[in-house]
Amino acid sequence: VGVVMLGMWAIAWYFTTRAGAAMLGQQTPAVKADDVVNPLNTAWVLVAAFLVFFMQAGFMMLEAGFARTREISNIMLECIADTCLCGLLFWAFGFAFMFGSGNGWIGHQYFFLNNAPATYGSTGVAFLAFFLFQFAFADTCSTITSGAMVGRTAFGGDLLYSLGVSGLIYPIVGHWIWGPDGWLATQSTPFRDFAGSTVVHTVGGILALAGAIALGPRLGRRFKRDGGGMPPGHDMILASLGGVILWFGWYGFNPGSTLSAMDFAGIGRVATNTTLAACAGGLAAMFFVYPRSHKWDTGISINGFLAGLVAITCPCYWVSPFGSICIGALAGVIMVLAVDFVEWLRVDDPIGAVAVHGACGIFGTISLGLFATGQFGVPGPTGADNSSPVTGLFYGGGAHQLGIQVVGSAVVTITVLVLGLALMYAVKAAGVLRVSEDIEVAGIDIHEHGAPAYHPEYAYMGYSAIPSGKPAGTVSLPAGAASPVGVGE
Amino acid sequence: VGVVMLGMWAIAWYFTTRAGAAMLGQQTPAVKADDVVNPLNTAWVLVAAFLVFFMQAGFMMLEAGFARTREISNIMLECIADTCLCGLLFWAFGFAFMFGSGNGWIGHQYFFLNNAPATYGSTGVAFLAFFLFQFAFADTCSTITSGAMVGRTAFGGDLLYSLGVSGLIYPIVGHWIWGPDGWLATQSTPFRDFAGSTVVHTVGGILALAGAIALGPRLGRRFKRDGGGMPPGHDMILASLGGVILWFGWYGFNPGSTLSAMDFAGIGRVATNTTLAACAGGLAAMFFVYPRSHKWDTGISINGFLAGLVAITCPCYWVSPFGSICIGALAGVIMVLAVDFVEWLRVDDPIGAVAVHGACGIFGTISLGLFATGQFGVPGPTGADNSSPVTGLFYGGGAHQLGIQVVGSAVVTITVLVLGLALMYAVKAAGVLRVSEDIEVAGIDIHEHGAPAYHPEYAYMGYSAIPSGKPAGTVSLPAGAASPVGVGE
Amino acid sequence: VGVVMLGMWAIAWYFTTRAGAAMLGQQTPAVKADDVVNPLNTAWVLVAAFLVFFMQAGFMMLEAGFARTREISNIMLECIADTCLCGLLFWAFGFAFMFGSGNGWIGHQYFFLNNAPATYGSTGVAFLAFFLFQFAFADTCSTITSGAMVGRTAFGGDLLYSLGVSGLIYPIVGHWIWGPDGWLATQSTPFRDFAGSTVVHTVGGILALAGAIALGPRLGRRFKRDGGGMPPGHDMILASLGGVILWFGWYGFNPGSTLSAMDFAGIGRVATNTTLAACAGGLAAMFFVYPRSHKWDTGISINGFLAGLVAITCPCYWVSPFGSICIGALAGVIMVLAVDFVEWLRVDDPIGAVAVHGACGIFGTISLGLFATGQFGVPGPTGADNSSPVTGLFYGGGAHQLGIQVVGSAVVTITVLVLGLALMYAVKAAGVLRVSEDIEVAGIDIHEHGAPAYHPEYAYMGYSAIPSGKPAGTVSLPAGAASPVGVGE
Amino acid sequence: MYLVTAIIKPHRLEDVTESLKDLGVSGITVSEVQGFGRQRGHTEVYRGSEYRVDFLPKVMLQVACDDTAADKIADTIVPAARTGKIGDGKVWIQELARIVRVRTGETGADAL
Amino acid sequence: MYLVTAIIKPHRLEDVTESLKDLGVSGITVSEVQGFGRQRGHTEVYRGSEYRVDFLPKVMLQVACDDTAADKIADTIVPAARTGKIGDGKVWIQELARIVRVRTGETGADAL
Amino acid sequence: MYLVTAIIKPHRLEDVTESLKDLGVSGITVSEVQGFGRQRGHTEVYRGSEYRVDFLPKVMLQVACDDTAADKIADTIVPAARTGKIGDGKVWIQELARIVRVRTGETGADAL
Ligand SMILES: Nc1ncnc2c1ncn2[C@@H]1O[C@H](COP(=O)(O)OP(=O)(O)O)[C@@H](O)[C@H]1O
Ligand SMILES: Nc1ncnc2c1ncn2[C@@H]1O[C@H](COP(=O)(O)OP(=O)(O)O)[C@@H](O)[C@H]1O
Ligand SMILES: Nc1ncnc2c1ncn2[C@@H]1O[C@H](COP(=O)(O)OP(=O)(O)O)[C@@H](O)[C@H]1O
Repeated sequence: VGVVMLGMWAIAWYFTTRAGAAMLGQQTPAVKADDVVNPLNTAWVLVAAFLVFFMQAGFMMLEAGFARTREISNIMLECIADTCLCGLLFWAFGFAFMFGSGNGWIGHQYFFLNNAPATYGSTGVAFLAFFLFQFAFADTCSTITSGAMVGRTAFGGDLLYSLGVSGLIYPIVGHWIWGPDGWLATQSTPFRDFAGSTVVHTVGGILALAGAIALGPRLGRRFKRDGGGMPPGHDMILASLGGVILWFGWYGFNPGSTLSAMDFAGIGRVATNTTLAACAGGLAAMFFVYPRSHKWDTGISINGFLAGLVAITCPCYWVSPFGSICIGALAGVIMVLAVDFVEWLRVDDPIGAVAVHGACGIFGTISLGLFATGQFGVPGPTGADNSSPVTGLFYGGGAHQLGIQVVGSAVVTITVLVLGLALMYAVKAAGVLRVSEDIEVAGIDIHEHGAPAYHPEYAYMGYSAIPSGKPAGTVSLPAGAASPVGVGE
Repeated sequence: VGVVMLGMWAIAWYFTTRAGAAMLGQQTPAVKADDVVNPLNTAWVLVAAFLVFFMQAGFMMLEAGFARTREISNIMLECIADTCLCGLLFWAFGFAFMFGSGNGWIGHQYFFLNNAPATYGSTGVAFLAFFLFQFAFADTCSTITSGAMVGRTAFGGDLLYSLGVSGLIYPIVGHWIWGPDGWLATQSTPFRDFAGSTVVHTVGGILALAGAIALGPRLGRRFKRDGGGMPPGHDMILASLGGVILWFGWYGFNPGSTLSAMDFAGIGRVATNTTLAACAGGLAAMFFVYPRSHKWDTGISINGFLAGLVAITCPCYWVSPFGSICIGALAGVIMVLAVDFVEWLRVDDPIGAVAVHGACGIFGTISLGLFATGQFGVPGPTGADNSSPVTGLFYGGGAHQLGIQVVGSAVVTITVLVLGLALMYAVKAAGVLRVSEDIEVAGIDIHEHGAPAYHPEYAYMGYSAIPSGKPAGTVSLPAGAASPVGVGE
Repeated sequence: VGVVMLGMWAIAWYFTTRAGAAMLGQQTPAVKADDVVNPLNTAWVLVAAFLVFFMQAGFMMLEAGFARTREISNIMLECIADTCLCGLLFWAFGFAFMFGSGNGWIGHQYFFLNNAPATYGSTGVAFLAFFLFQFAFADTCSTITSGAMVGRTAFGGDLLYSLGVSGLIYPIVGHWIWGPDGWLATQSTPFRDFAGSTVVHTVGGILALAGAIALGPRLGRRFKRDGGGMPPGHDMILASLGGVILWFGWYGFNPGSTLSAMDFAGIGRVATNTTLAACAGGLAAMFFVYPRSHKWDTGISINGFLAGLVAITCPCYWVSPFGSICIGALAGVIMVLAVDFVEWLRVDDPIGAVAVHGACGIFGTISLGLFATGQFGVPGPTGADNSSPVTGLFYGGGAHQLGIQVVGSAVVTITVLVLGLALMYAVKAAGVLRVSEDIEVAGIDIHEHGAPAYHPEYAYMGYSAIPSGKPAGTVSLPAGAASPVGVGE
Repeated sequence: MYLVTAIIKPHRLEDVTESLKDLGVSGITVSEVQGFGRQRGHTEVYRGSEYRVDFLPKVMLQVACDDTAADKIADTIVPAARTGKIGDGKVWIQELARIVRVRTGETGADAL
Repeated sequence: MYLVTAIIKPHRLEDVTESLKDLGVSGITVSEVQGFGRQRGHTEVYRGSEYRVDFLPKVMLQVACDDTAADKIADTIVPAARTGKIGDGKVWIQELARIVRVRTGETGADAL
Repeated sequence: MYLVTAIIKPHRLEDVTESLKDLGVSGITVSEVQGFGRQRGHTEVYRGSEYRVDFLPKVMLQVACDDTAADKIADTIVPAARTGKIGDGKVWIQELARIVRVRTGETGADAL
């Protein structure tokens, strides 16, 4: 017995060394590892929310760059006012409709954020951090909508339809998919939309289509069929800046949608998939249009990587890097074809919102049913739960997931188109949707906002054009060689 | 034997505690949860610091957009040089004055960051991470100051007064409130300024006022009373971009000020409050000015959401989302009235720094005394400490907090105005504060910086204005309808 | 008794397992502190990767601002297409060459990211998060290269040489230094490059030099020696925005390179050192050129802080804040001298890539051998390992580190210059490197991309120049005083 | 030889050039100008305060032509540019002493 | 009918237009031009290197008027535009063969 | 007095001004214009669709001179501006009734 005891004391002594030391001598109240999980996940979601919010700057620059000089101050204020409005609406009832529990069709909990628990659902993310993240998503959707309505929408009309978009259509349709008890989310094989190809982009893009249809084209806009074309955007630098800011913001959009940094393999995978899809989309669009005009088209390449980003948004968690490249590349081509189709429909979409967000949102949603690898399930607060992985057609998962993706996407697309047209025509009926022709000729900025966006002081600019417009001439060129030809002159 | 068994039970029980669990079956040296707290908080503070730093880009774009073409290269370099200068000053003594312990009025520790401990105070945040975060704040303040002095300040004068602002006034006044032993921080009911409505914005805005007074208006600037008005900013796209970048950066400014991600409810709440105040401020300003001109004013709406952000900066930790909306909305209106007042004073503030940062900084500071809900105390490295919550008048907390907020704000405002005027007039006396009239007519960019900011090559631009300036005419319009009226022509 | 003991042992054993700990007082499956380390570090690396990616926007704006109107749409698409291409190349083999193990010269593991483990090496960072971070670095390098080739490189040629840069030269040379078994990394005194002064900046800057040499100057570009000079950049606002975005992105570049937030002292130190070097670099360059023209030069100041950032990139982990200031200041001066030298060489580098990234990359690499304080070793997943600290000449470390830094930098510089010239002349031989003179005169944007970057609608701009171009005149000035002199008129 | 100069509203340019092409005019030179006239300027709003804009954007066309064509060109421009609203602009005709085509050195009517 | 053309310094435009309004001039057309003359250009600095700028921004005014008014208009512009410093610019007068008001088709003096 | 007006290709401006300086011309006024002529415009591409651009950037020079110099100036501009390719532009000469130097009030040849 003594021996035994000695032995045990020895063991006890052994264990008390490191371990004992470990748990002793801590000044601050000891923290359990579990106490760190929610803060880490909340910090992750907040950083993601900030990035998603920053996408507003991206949309503003992209839309301004793709628009004409006369209509850009309007774009600035529309995006700002929609953001502000969206915040208040989402606080009041948008969030309640979307993320409160209720029935399969709509939530009715947390109006005005009342009775909010410390953390949302089982995410372990601070409730208000989750709210902010979702507000940023809602805001994105309403901005996409305004994208196709640039240049002729009365500002009052914009405020009015935004009420319907951010306050009703987006949160209610969103509830179906992301709500705790949404009917699409609770199917036996649930409809899956990881970060919102459907919830945000299809909805936004289809509402944009509805708006553009209800509005009609900008004054003087003639379509390809009629020997016209899209009037050139006034600033490709702004457009490019906007595009890259959007790409940057997408790193909040997709990786943040795990709502968990503890699923660290997941956030890494999502971030890389997002990137590769964008890369493939940009190149695909660029090379796909090259043969048409034998020009390297900057604008279409921007919309190309955006198309890739939109498409990967739904499947980003469940597909492989290779799958992401395929999805992105296809999206880049689909976007171009969708642009042609919208043009053929004689719908004036100045920034390509319908093609980029609508068409590629639908494609991305469906692509999950094809490319899901069957390795990954769902992220959770303490890590991934891959017990019930998602498998697509190409990975031997059969058509179950594909089926529900197609159905879900179709249902949402049709519903939103109907609701959107109803909303837009209602605003039109109220006579506040579109400005008068006189105002459009005068420039919507001057009339709605009191001044043009630009007030350059020409007398205080440098006229570098003229000296440096000249070839080196005598100095470094044979005299004859100095003579240029063709386009630039 | 029973004793022995008891002992063994004790041992068994002992090892089932987390220390025991911790030490088993881990390859890498075991990590204690406490070891993760400081890294998590430090990472949080650094990300926040990066965002606050990025606000420089926001200020630069906002100020450039609101300024005239002739004076914007000057704005760019002033912001860049002030940032660089501020970094070196804060390293040398600014941080020491502000965050070193000393007496209630000034700190004198950590000069040149000497004898810096591993972490700052009890925050558990790496010392140099905390330094960077505070540098970014100091930089913000000095940039705000230059905002009202745009267009006529000699660059040498700017460097000179910046020495005083970043090196002395900001850190010393800041010490009173944020220093370990600042006299305002150590009142029985401490003066509270969570993220700097007073420390950064009131100080910056009031210094801007002092600068604008000492300088006088830009050449040719006539005021409302004299039948003039603010000359239009030259680029509302830049201004809008700047505004949104600032909003984005504010997500570092406010949530980062918890210095702790472990207080995960806190960072979520702060981020959401910040957002809702901005939303309310933007809408309030937009609707408040609408009746004046029946225009939707882009510029004032930008300053509106900035006003909301400035105001919520102090109370963001202690108020409710609803309170934040009230504070933001009031700030939006106060900003507009303050702009009118500054105009009435015949003070030329090209970007509205005095109204946005000065007036709304004061209001925000006071609003804490009204809207604090009495639920929240202070954040701490391992979580919130709500043992002594802050309660405002409207939540039954009586006037204690309100009183100290009013006193603190008033003391700081008056002190800074006096110091600021002394500093600016001193620089003026040295004859380097303002450029000559000839230089102003020539354009400050050309004279101080050697070239205008813009050198467009007109010969290489597309003249889309002309074709697309035309209404659809014959194609889609009755001939008569094509004739426009009024403003635009 | 024995039975009893056995039973107790069983119990003791049972409870010491994870399961035991789990079932004691924890709702969610218990998390061990170690389980939080990889998520925290992965989240840190991802946020850093996002910031590094965002540097693309910085480069695009900086290059566009420093370029002429005729060649900026080209810059936009080059940066976008290079990014997309780089992503696919790095996925296919770039990452394999650089970070796969193989031999000292090249890696051959992880082609197409096959057989990737959960985390990369011993970093504990999710493999795909590490991939994304490294992709962003590779992308930076290829963008730097294109910087000196602005305005005359055919787009097809750009795609071609980018294949060689992103696909071969960068990853292979990078493998020597950052590869698991790179020959420079495995010296007895290892060559150290914390965040890539050599790997990214020297390589990028030297490739830029090779490209600019192979291309020759832009048409009409005359050099200082020939009585000419750099044609002015067309927009200093864009350039400044780009510069500040780059500074912001550098906070991912350097602090992220710890690959560990657990080394929280390290990330704080790196972030502060990075900042102080930038501050010193900006001021040093500004004051160093002032005497030349008595102008405060905005463009050179931007390149000044960028020079400081490039130089500190290598030593940022091992030097003190004071050392960082010295390094930054020296870099600011070296950059200016390097610009003069490049100009003297009659090499046309429109954005100063060779001086900023090439020269300062080399200097920064060497500076480690001088300024390393001997306190810091290497970061690790659970914290810093300072067991074998790095010491420079000025801190009594003798010339060991200095020697290897000089050797490593020289070897890389020469190799890359040779490979770069070979690559660029190969593309030139293929006849696709440079556009024809006619195209340059016409404007590369119009010819390669089908349209100019800008399509302003002059008829819809405000002409504020004219009213506000006038001095206050009668109102606030003596009549005579209104007459300006000199430059502006 | 004559030079016909027209100041018109920007959005009328396309119609005017079309009708000049139909008339067989071989070339036109256009520039952006700002006009002040009976059509007073307007008030713009910026950050809550108003300011007057006296000058409105107009487009100036210049067409060189031979003696016979001048009036025809003017009479073509006027209806094409007309909106009937104030601010439609002016057309005036000046005599040219000489005209040369840079490319060929041709002068007079051949230069057109 | 005459056309008075003036090249002036940009910041003098406001005074010049004011005094023309006082004179009762009914309309003015203004454009942004760049001038080279006795007033040499200046040197600008960009990223440490200098470059010459030959052309300086000027404003060109054009005023059509009837025969009697031309000299009066010129004599009004000259003092209003004068700063006394080199580079003040020029005023010249050309004869017009014909002038039409687009809106009404009125010609001659009525067109003004 | 005469006014020589030239419409040229932008990148020829530097050569033209150089040769005018050599000729001893004391001043030039330049403006940015857009030209339409025998040299048809071109097609641009934007986001996959094409659109026509009728007008091409040109530069307009105006040189006031005394009676004797006009032809010499025109004959100097023409070769300097010539590339031989279509679109080189035009030079025309108008008579001036009067010219004044704003700074001094000098008129006629002294004003130049
Ligand atoms: N006397 C003038 N000289 C030169 N340009 C004039 C003159 N009068 C009018 N214009 C130009 O014609 C434009 C229209 O003239 P305005 O008087 O406003 O309308 P309308 O010609 O219909 O009476 C003005 O904006 C100006 O550019
Ligand atoms: N001969 C000329 N022809 C056309 N424009 C001229 C001529 N001389 C001068 N100018 C214009 O007048 C402006 C001022 O002329 P300048 O000789 O510099 O000063 P000043 O008229 O005071 O002698 C020039 O910038 C140019 O625009
Ligand atoms: N009849 C005209 N009136 C005014 N400007 C003209 C006329 N014809 C040509 N131009 C100007 O001259 C430029 C060149 O003329 P164009 O006919 O294209 O080439 P070229 O002069 O070599 O025949 C045109 O772009 C236009 O600006």
